[in-house]
Amino acid sequence: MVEAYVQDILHVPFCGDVFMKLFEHEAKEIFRTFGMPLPLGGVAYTPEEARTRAIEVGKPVAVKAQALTGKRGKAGGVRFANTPEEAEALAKDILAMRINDLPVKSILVEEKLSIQQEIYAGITVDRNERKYVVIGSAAGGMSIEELAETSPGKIIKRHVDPLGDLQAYEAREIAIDMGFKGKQINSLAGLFLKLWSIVEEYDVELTEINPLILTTDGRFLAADARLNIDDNALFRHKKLIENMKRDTVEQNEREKLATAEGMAYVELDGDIACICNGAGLTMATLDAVSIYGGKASTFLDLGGGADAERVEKGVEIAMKYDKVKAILVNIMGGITRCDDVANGIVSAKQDGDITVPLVIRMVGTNEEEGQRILNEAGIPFLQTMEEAAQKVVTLAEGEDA
Amino acid sequence: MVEAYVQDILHVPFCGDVFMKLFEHEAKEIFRTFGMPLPLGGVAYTPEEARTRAIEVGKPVAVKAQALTGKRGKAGGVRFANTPEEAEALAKDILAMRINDLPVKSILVEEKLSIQQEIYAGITVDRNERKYVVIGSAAGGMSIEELAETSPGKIIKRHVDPLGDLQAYEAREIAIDMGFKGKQINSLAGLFLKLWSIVEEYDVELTEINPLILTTDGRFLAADARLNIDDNALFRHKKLIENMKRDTVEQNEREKLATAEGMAYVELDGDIACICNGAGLTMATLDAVSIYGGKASTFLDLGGGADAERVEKGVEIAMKYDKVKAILVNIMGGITRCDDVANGIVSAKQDGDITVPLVIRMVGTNEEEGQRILNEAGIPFLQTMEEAAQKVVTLAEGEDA
Amino acid sequence: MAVLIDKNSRVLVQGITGSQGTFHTKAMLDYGTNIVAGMTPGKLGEEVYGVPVYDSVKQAKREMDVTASIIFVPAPFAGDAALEAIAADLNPVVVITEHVPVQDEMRVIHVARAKGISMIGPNTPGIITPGAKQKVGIMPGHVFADGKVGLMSRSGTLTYEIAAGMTNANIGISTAIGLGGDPCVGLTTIEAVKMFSEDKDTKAMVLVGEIGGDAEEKAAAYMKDHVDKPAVAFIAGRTAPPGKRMGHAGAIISGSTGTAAAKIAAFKDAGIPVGDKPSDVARLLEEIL
Amino acid sequence: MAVLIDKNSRVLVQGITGSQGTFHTKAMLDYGTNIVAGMTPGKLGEEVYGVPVYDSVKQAKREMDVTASIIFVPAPFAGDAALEAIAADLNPVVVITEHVPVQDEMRVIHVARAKGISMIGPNTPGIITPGAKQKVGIMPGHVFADGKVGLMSRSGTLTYEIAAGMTNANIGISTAIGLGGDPCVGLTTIEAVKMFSEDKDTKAMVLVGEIGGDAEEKAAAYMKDHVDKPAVAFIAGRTAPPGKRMGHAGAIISGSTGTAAAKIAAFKDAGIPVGDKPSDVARLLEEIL
Repeated sequence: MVEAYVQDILHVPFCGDVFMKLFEHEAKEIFRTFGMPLPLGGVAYTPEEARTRAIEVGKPVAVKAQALTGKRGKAGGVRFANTPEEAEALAKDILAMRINDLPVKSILVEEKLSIQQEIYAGITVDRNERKYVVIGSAAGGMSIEELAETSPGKIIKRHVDPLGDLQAYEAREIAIDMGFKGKQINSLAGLFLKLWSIVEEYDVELTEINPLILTTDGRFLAADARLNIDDNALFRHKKLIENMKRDTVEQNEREKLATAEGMAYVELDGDIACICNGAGLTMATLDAVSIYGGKASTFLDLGGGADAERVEKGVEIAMKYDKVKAILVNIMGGITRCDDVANGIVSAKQDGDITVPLVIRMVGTNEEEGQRILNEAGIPFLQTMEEAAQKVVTLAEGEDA
Repeated sequence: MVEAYVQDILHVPFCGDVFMKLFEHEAKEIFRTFGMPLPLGGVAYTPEEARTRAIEVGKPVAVKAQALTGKRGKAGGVRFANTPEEAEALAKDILAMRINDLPVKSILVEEKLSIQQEIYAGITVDRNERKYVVIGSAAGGMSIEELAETSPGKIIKRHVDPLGDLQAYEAREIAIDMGFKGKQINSLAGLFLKLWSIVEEYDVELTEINPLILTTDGRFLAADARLNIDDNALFRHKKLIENMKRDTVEQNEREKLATAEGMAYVELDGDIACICNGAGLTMATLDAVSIYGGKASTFLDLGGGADAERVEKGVEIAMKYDKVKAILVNIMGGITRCDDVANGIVSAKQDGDITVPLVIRMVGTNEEEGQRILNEAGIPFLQTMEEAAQKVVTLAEGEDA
Repeated sequence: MAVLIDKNSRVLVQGITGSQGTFHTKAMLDYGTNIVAGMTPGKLGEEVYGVPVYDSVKQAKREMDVTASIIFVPAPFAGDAALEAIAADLNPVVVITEHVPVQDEMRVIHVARAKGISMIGPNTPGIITPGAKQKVGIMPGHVFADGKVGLMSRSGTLTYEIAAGMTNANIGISTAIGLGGDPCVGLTTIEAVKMFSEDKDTKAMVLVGEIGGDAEEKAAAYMKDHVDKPAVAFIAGRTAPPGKRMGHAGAIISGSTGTAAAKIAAFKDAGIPVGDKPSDVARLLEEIL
Repeated sequence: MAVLIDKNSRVLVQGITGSQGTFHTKAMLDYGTNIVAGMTPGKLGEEVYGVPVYDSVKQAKREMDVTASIIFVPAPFAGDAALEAIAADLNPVVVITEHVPVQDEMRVIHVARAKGISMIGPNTPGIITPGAKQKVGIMPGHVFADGKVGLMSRSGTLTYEIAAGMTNANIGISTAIGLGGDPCVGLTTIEAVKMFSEDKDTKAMVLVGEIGGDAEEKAAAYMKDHVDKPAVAFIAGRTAPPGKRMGHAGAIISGSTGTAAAKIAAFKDAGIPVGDKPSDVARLLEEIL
């Protein structure tokens, strides 16, 4: 993923794990409203539309799968057509693809560019400095990742005053430091300033143009466009979301259920579902499972206010993932009543909702009563997370046998 | 003028003499795009349109002359109609009016409001602090001028961080300091924040809502709207100007000519036209004329690069004002050639363009040659501005005789 | 006398009339916190558990001489609430609210820094000083015992877990600071370390970190050269897969810094033992104390 | 050794390749100004009257160690040019450009203040120190003679008028500062007064003001209490009608301050004589010197 490149570049991770990712064509629609120079072209949802787009462009085109991953090039999702007929045929192939296990629902048909140079331009949040950082390199394209390792000096970084704006002179200095001269300094600076305006306006966490093409006739054109928006700021961008007419993130059924409940849900390769409250505690629980030789299938952070109902909901969602062979519930509660939770779990088990072994560890009111209820129902209730982790690993192994 | 009120409030003059003033209905169109609460209604250019607007409003209306002056109320430019027919009749009357010597070309037809309280809200540039200042008072409307004198403490002022923004909490503090309570604090703060967004977006020098009406049913509505935009920033607002389809300022023929030449031109009550380069020098020249008993008809600052051609142009424009009985040209030049200017003036005089006495005082290259040429043509060329002022006063008096 | 919060703190609750604000005001009062005022615009004159409510921070400061603030205002308005507290020179300013937009966070963080104010969070459980019976936060107070160990953490419930383990082992806490789970937070680990190293009532420190960012690496490097007090660390996320969302923002792993391995190595390089499991923390503390 | 500009100044011309920039570079070089670099983005490698041109202020500073800047950049870009000079710690920064948007002016003014940099203008004729043969501006150099009087003015040509009158009366100038004709300018009258009052080569001061603003009133009040050096003032606009546009922004009259009468009264209250006509300035100086 291109994100990974930037992270390598910065040698820092991103500020913010949660962002709404826009498709290239959606990002470019926003770019367009800010006057960003773009290749001719447009989005298509069917091969026929792709043909129409190619006719409109009137020259050889690139046909590009719209996918929220940086690997589409390697996956064969970007191809070139000399005629509208070819474009239609390619579109048919590409629309039948799955990239990273997600179907390709749309394609972007754009003029094929005559390339003099591939450049990298991006802005993201530097969580360590707690500032936006503008990143540019005269050597963009697929080689940026390599460049970050071999010649980090060729990657120009500049932080933006967190109480101010990216200034025009700063944008020019970036262009100069990237090695540009003459009129290209102002052109490229203008492009960075537009990118900054987009970042400010749309609460952007990461935007990238990679590659930014310098054409053989000396124009800068954004050949690709990546735009991730801070999920926490979506309330400021209701119009954008309405206009998109799609979910803000691409999710499977289980992820959707968890999101709807305000829970964080990640599927992993193992077989033990860890259901906890708090991301740190959940990670520590995964780590503990690993120490005792197990492997997690599920990271499920119930979030704030974990009560009986929420624990049950979490177990229900976790059960829908077919890799799950055992469940570990680890709740660090305060006022949560353990007997309530125990009763809920027992009733779910009796209804047949829980078909794999389940271990509970919980801190809260009425711990002893909760323990009694669960033990009676044959569900282990343990007092430390180490014991619980050890137990669940054993139970999962039992399921394998 | 309402401006004068604000100036009195601040006890400081404005930052910036030059601004494009918007008509109330134009200002309200901008207000609307920022979600500012406005009375129902719309602009009309004919009595028939006024009737249509009144029907659309569907209740008693105010019919308001659109004029770039605060005196329209006293001039009878704001009246009330109970029926569309009445509105049409009033519109006919008002569209026939002249206010401050300018024709009324349009009217705003708006619902008549049920008033609980009249409030003042505005933002302008405080030139002394070199910051924007937000101004509010719970006692708005026509009495604000009086209030500024009698109870300046009732007028709340708050400067905006020149490197930042008006913050929501600051807007709330203004509302609280103005004496509002409960939900009105947030409503009014929201209104100030919108006003601030408009100021930032449109390079506003002065915006006022006076009165801002608190209706009997508890809503805040901008009953009036004033918006003056920094002329120097109009290059950032080309779209706005295009959409307006009118000149950016209302000017008479002579003012237009001067503006087209980049000269500053103000007509006064006296009979001596003072044509100089630089506002300070022009003002000092007016003052000198006054010291010797004369009175200026014209302030004409030629601006930068005063050469022979520019001086001639200035004289031509000045001659078009029928109050002018004598002209004083006072140029503090550097490289300007006095003989060139002299030749230009003499030729203009011979062509009959100059029909009143003219005195020239100029500092520059070839002063003696210029003096010779003018003296030969019977035009006094003097070496100090005091002599020149004295001379022009005598000549203007001679014209009176 | 611990750090950030003590018996002289006069605490303001911003957003006191909201459900979270009201609930935790009660809990804080019950614990013993010196809450003297609340604030919600438009609610002047109301009371919440006897605490008078004001329209603005300025009013609350004028009337009740508040010195510190805890913020329960909803995310869209939390940044503004923090700016209001900072403008009134309250210190610390504890932002409990989660899901604050990162642009707002960055602005507020740097405004606070410019004024030398400690902003804690956003997305923090808050601060607790058990010895002074002062809790400016939402943590269950009973799991924190009074003592001489300074605890700082980017995590919420994991902190309670570790604190409970310490309490069971009869190891008490001078002050516990929740630094906040968001990638961009005000008070950083290194700043918390500095505070504890200067606090004469703190004899040792516990650092609870998680993957993402370089806060732990920076703190470890600083401690290696500048801090004599013994310390123990714990890092969550050793088994988190790279680049996966792990519930909140601190939990992305990427690059060569930010990994659990990098953080653990940094601590070990500074001579700071790192626990494998939360329960190891109390055990390691027993060894070094 | 005068103020702001002296023989050690190494001057950068921003916008040197524009017509104004080129023209006045020649005029400044002819006068003797130590112009060592020019700057126009994209023009690196060019020369203007032998002065090397750079793409950025940073480059010019690195290569030619510039210390001060004069800006001829068109109004839409002048604010940015000033920010660039300020970021590079050039001091003073003289903004000749007129018609700079007031929002840009306000921002730049406060950025410069925060860094303690003297920004002169916008809309100023610049600064001239005749004794050092240094002119960082567009004024006709020959009307300013070397001497001991500090001259500060919000006006352009009116300053030349008064300077010429002084020269004719054999009264020379230490430094003349055009403060700029816009309502919002960087260096204010009171700041210029402070500089001159601390300058040992300045024995007396001339303040040329005009209607609008309270810069003169503030300066007069300061001088009454803090300045011993003799001074003379002149105010343009006694006969300007209230509220009328008078050519540039400083010239609006309104309120009770800002009038010529108020300014004259303030000076008289401070014991500073005020001339009725520009020529009175030299006469009054003769009386007090």
